[in-house]
Amino acid sequence: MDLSLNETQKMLKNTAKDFFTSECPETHVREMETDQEGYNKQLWEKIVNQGWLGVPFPEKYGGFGLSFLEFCILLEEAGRVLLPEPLFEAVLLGGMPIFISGNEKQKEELLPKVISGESIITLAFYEEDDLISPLSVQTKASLNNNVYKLYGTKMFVPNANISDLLLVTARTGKNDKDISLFLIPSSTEGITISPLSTISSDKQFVINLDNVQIPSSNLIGNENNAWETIETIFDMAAIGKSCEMLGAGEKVLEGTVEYAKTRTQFGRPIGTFGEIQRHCSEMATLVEGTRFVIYEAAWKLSNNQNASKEVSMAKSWTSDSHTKVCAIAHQVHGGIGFTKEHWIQLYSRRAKAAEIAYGDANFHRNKLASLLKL
Amino acid sequence: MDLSLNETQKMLKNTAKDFFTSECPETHVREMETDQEGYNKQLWEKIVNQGWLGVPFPEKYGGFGLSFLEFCILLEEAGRVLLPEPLFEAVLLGGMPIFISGNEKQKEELLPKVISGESIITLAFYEEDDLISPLSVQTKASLNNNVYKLYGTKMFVPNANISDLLLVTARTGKNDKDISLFLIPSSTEGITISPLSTISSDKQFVINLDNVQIPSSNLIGNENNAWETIETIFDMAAIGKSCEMLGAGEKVLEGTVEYAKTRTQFGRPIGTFGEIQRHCSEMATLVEGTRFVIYEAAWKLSNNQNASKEVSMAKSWTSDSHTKVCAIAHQVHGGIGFTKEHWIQLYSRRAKAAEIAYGDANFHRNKLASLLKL
Amino acid sequence: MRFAFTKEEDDFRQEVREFLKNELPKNWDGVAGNNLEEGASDNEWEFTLKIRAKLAKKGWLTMAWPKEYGGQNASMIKQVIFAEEMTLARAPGRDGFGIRMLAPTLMIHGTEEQKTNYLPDIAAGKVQWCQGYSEPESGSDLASLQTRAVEDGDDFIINGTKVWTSSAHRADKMFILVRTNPDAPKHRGISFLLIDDMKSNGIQVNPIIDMADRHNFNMVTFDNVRVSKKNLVGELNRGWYVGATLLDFERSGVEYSSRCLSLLEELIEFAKTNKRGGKLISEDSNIKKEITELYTEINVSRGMSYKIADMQSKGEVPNKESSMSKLLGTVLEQKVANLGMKMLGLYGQLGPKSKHNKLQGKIEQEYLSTVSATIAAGTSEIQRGIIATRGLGLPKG
Amino acid sequence: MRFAFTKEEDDFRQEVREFLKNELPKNWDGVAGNNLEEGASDNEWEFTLKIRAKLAKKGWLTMAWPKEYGGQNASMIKQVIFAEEMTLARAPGRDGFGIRMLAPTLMIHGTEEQKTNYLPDIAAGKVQWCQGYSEPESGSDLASLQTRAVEDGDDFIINGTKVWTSSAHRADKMFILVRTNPDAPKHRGISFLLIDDMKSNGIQVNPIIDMADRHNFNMVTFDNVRVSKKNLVGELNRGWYVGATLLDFERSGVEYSSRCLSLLEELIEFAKTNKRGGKLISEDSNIKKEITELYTEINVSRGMSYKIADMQSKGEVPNKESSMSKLLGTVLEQKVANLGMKMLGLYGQLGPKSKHNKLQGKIEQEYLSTVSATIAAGTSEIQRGIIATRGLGLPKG
Repeated sequence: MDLSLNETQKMLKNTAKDFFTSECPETHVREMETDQEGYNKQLWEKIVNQGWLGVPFPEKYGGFGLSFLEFCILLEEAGRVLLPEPLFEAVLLGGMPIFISGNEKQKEELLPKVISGESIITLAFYEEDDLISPLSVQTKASLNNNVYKLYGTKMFVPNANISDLLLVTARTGKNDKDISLFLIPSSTEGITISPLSTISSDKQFVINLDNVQIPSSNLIGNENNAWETIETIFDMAAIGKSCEMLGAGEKVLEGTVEYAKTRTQFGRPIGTFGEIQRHCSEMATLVEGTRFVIYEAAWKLSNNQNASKEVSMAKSWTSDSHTKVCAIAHQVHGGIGFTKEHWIQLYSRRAKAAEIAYGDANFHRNKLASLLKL
Repeated sequence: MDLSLNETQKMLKNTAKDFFTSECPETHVREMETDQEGYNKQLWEKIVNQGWLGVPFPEKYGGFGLSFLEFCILLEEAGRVLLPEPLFEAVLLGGMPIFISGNEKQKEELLPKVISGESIITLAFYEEDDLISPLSVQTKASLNNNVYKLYGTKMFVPNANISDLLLVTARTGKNDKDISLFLIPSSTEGITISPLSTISSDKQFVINLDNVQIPSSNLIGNENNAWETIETIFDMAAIGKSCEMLGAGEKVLEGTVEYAKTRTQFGRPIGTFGEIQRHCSEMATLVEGTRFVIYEAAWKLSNNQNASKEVSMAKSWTSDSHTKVCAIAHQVHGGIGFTKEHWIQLYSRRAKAAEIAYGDANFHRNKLASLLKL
Repeated sequence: MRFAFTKEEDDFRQEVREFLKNELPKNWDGVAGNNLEEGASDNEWEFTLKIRAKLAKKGWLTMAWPKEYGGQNASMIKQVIFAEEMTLARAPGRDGFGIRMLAPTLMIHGTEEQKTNYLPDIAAGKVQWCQGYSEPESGSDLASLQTRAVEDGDDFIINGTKVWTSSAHRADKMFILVRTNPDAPKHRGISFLLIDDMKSNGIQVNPIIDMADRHNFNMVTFDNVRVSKKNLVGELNRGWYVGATLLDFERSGVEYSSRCLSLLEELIEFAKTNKRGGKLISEDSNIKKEITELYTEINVSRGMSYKIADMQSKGEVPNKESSMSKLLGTVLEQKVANLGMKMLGLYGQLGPKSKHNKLQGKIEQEYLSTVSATIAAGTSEIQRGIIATRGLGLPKG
Repeated sequence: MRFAFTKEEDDFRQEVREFLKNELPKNWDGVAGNNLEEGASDNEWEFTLKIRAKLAKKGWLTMAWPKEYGGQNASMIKQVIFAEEMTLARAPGRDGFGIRMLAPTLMIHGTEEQKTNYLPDIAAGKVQWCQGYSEPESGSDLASLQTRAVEDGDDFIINGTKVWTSSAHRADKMFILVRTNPDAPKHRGISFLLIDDMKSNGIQVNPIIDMADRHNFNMVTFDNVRVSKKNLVGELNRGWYVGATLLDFERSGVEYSSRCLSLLEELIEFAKTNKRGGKLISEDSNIKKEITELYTEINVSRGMSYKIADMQSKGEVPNKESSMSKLLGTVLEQKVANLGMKMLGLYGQLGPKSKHNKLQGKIEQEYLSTVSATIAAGTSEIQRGIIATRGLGLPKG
């Protein structure tokens, strides 16, 4: 049992913290909210050049040879500054499914592209029924003459506008879990992409697939066998998103404590009032409590141990606690905090989006209940 | 819409408040905790002489000719002082079922006895499965030659030690709701009564019925027809118990605010500290919120309106809020409050018992969910 | 005690309901999916004024006023019914500042001339007032306000900045608290003035856009703004007591529970008719529990508002009760929005602009706009302080 | 980072578990269904001492001590494992006062003579200490304590009253904070003394029975009690700093989460195997939700304790973390007890004495005894203040 970062991890964390702090100030976050593409190419290239897209992948594909755990450390730092660039998505939704279930040829071809930033790959899983369940996948793919034809509509696909490749789940058989995963160039005929306007001003899209044809070699993993991969990816995504919330929560706590020290009312800093002290200590406790439960899950996932309970505990706790942390922060800030120009609201809008991403607290509590055989 | 007490109600409330305050001091409550009988005969007679056991019953039976609502006002005041005498039980569990479902002869014979204190009647409903449901009734009664024979075990029967008559539910048919209600002298052969030791130091008993024989004329209401009566009684009991909690909550609030004003730490009254002010304002809000939701239900029950939702809202809210009020009161009192000699713990122990009596918050939330057709 | 409405009360409710049904467009769902009286656009604001004029004509806006000022001396219960129906219909048109706050203040503290000058226009719904109270450095500690008014002949000259001024960009006039004696103890150097024209020289209204992208609040700066001494309400340097005493006048806070109940009922309907993962949302045990808890809490909050109305009907002055009602009610607004989010899943992040949204995107709007609920008009912390000190008599900290 | 135990750590856990299995009676379920180290009866106390002696012999009681004092300098993780296993088995025998509080204090502040005199007996589990800190008028505001010690030749003479003194009726000795200079600022006139014999003339121990009918606390009065000046620890009038610095020494707070988890697991088992109204209790949607929430919170709390242990292992001093751990852990104890009550229905009101009880009546006991959890050893309010001021650097109020 050792809960501290090792030297590599510490260095990674410090480098990332410095980098993001200087490269991703609040102005950048705000700019990207209304930017058509939602990311800055120069900054993205800098991130790529740090090699961070390769952190969890082996060196032979151009990666860093570290693990998911180290990538989580990066995400915590990215979350702290609300990084708009698709670090989370490109690695966990793009590279990771290929690494987990692609064949060697696919890995050799695609992972270097992901890591070098040559390609951005995104995952099109959700559909009209947005529950994380194989039954929600209604998009159909049928094989004929070594060509798959796909029909269906995908919802909530992140960054589809800047992704040259899509990973698309589709139903390929009669059983509930007969789901397959396809790699489809986003320029393929029959694909239409239209944007959604979201609470966090991020970039999500609806993708319509109408007779989209791709060669059978674009199947990732075996036919009817993608569900397990999706589950692992969504576990990782839930933890990755929790890490972002943890970083964001730390920043919200710091900024709020700072405000409580400097804002005066009734002739003294508001931080001297019992209610404000209570608010701050509650925030601190929630944030502090979050770290262990997330990293335990992250460590287990990185070590291929069963982490189902830990993932569900981590995401349900973090979903609840981070929204609460933001709500308390608003309460300490008073009026100024809910103006558009204040930094806190950038965090609280994204908190809501993160809360519901990759299973909200209720989803994970239900999952935990069945893992506990209740 | 008029939420104030009328003149009669005000008078009743004031009289009761004065009476209970002087007749039922803390010393009496403590004495009765270890008293064999659990009530004081002299005090009981005084209560009887006030006519209060007749409050909800018509004058022709010797009653006051008022309603359940006015009886609730009494219970609020009884709750304030934790009255150990069985006012609640004798009226709601003894007289009320007879008033609701007895025939005229039974009413004429029994209600005057209840009201005059000549008889104390209690209700033996609960069994091993303590859910309020007809299916929980496993005690069986079979009719032969105008004589019912009863076999079974009743749990959690209040005041059985001082009751000369028992109202006993028993299964008399094959359908789920084929429940009947029997009046049985507690001296009848085949009855054994043994005490339970409870958290609130009240008097509850296990009653064993082994070939207990009673004439068919002791059936209250029609055979197989008692379930509806039981439901009404339990609705009234839930509201009556809530009223007791309301009165108790008011007392706990008053006493705690008083303590916060006088106890000093760090050179000033603890009531000046933000956290303590927060505690007290939260208690006050919970207590204040309780009143309306209870009395709305009480009023509807008294006016024979459908009050199912209101009863479940009132009991679930009060069960939660009163326990919370007591918990906060302990927090304000610090160490002294959890000593046996302090008055607060008398309230918090009874709070727990009241919370689970006649359906706890979860029971009533489940009921409300089905009333809302969820 | 009577927990039912009289025939007259029921009839009145029906009348309001019919009126709103006729006046509001079909499928009306509130102004721009939000709850701003002033609306988001000029068109909405015009619509608000149109409805307001009709409400004024009906006498409903001023029904609580004493007869001598053209009111009906209506029972508080009737006003609660009016408030409930307006809220349930999400109808615009009521006037919080003129009718509820300024008018009762003038009735007590105003000169005859002030009453004659201002009350009729307020009653007719012709003028929009706004309230100049908070300042950047004076939020919860309102009495520390620094906006300065200096006597100059028959006028005051005002300099300073007010903030969180709702509707200032729509308002014709403003009532304002200013510091007229900087040397006195802070509560004793404040005066209450009326500014007749928000377009006066030296007044600048700058919008504050909130996190839901709405324009409700403003920052208003005063640069040597002249106001006649005739516009002083009450005594010089006694404005704190003029301005503070009537803040709770005629408000039972029933709007909170009405809004919550109406939204919760929409959510219940949604949960019963929509599935996730092949199961009705209402079957999710977590959702079920939260619905029943909220349903109960909303009724508790509604009861508290009725109690306040009842007290007011009997001439009693609620103090801690109003704070409790706001405390409970505002938290409920946030809870309902959060429950909505839980029900909608990923669709919860889609606002009114998104064509794929559910429930018209209103849950996203509710979540964003109710952040301010527990802050604006006296934070929850301030309300708890009022309950503790004014209500329960605890010594001030 | 490594979220798994080493082989050595696992082996140690196994060793403790085996030991306890052998030493505790079959179906052992804690001392008298409660968590008092000293037990309710003389027999139980004797049993506690017996186990303590064996634990001492194993070296487990003092494994955290430095080698020079006969300890093993064991890792905090090892101690956490020991604490977890002791708690899970509900085993008595650890010594909070002597080993965890007094000994480290003496190691730093004690004279050579004091160390030689006291440490060996503490290590051997031979002496029971108690702690004379709180007074009737000095609870959260401990530094205002008034128990007076006046110098008289080679002695101090003590007069005053201490309260909430756990185990005073079992204790042989006491360490005590007394006021030696009533004229100095309150933190600067306190000294730390050792009382060698609780049976001394002038000491009276009066039981305080708690609401669960247990005798744990006492009120101890001092009437001209003589203590030699050799028994002063640290400097005269500097006792506050002697007594306060080591309160959190060697405590990770893992006991809270272990106790909660062990009880929650019992409850889960109960819910899965018992029915109400023909349905398994675990199927009740309200119960289900609460179980999953609590299960998660307990793991969060456990994590926090591990983090504290890890910090201590690395020589870092936890401050806000200990307070957070107590804050979370004690609330959880109350929550688990309340969940138990909800599961047991009417049976929840039946304590250990009732033959019809369920789960040996322990839920009733838990409910009653955990009332003090958020109060004793520093109220939650005090913990939040520590987090806010010491941890986050907010200015003191």
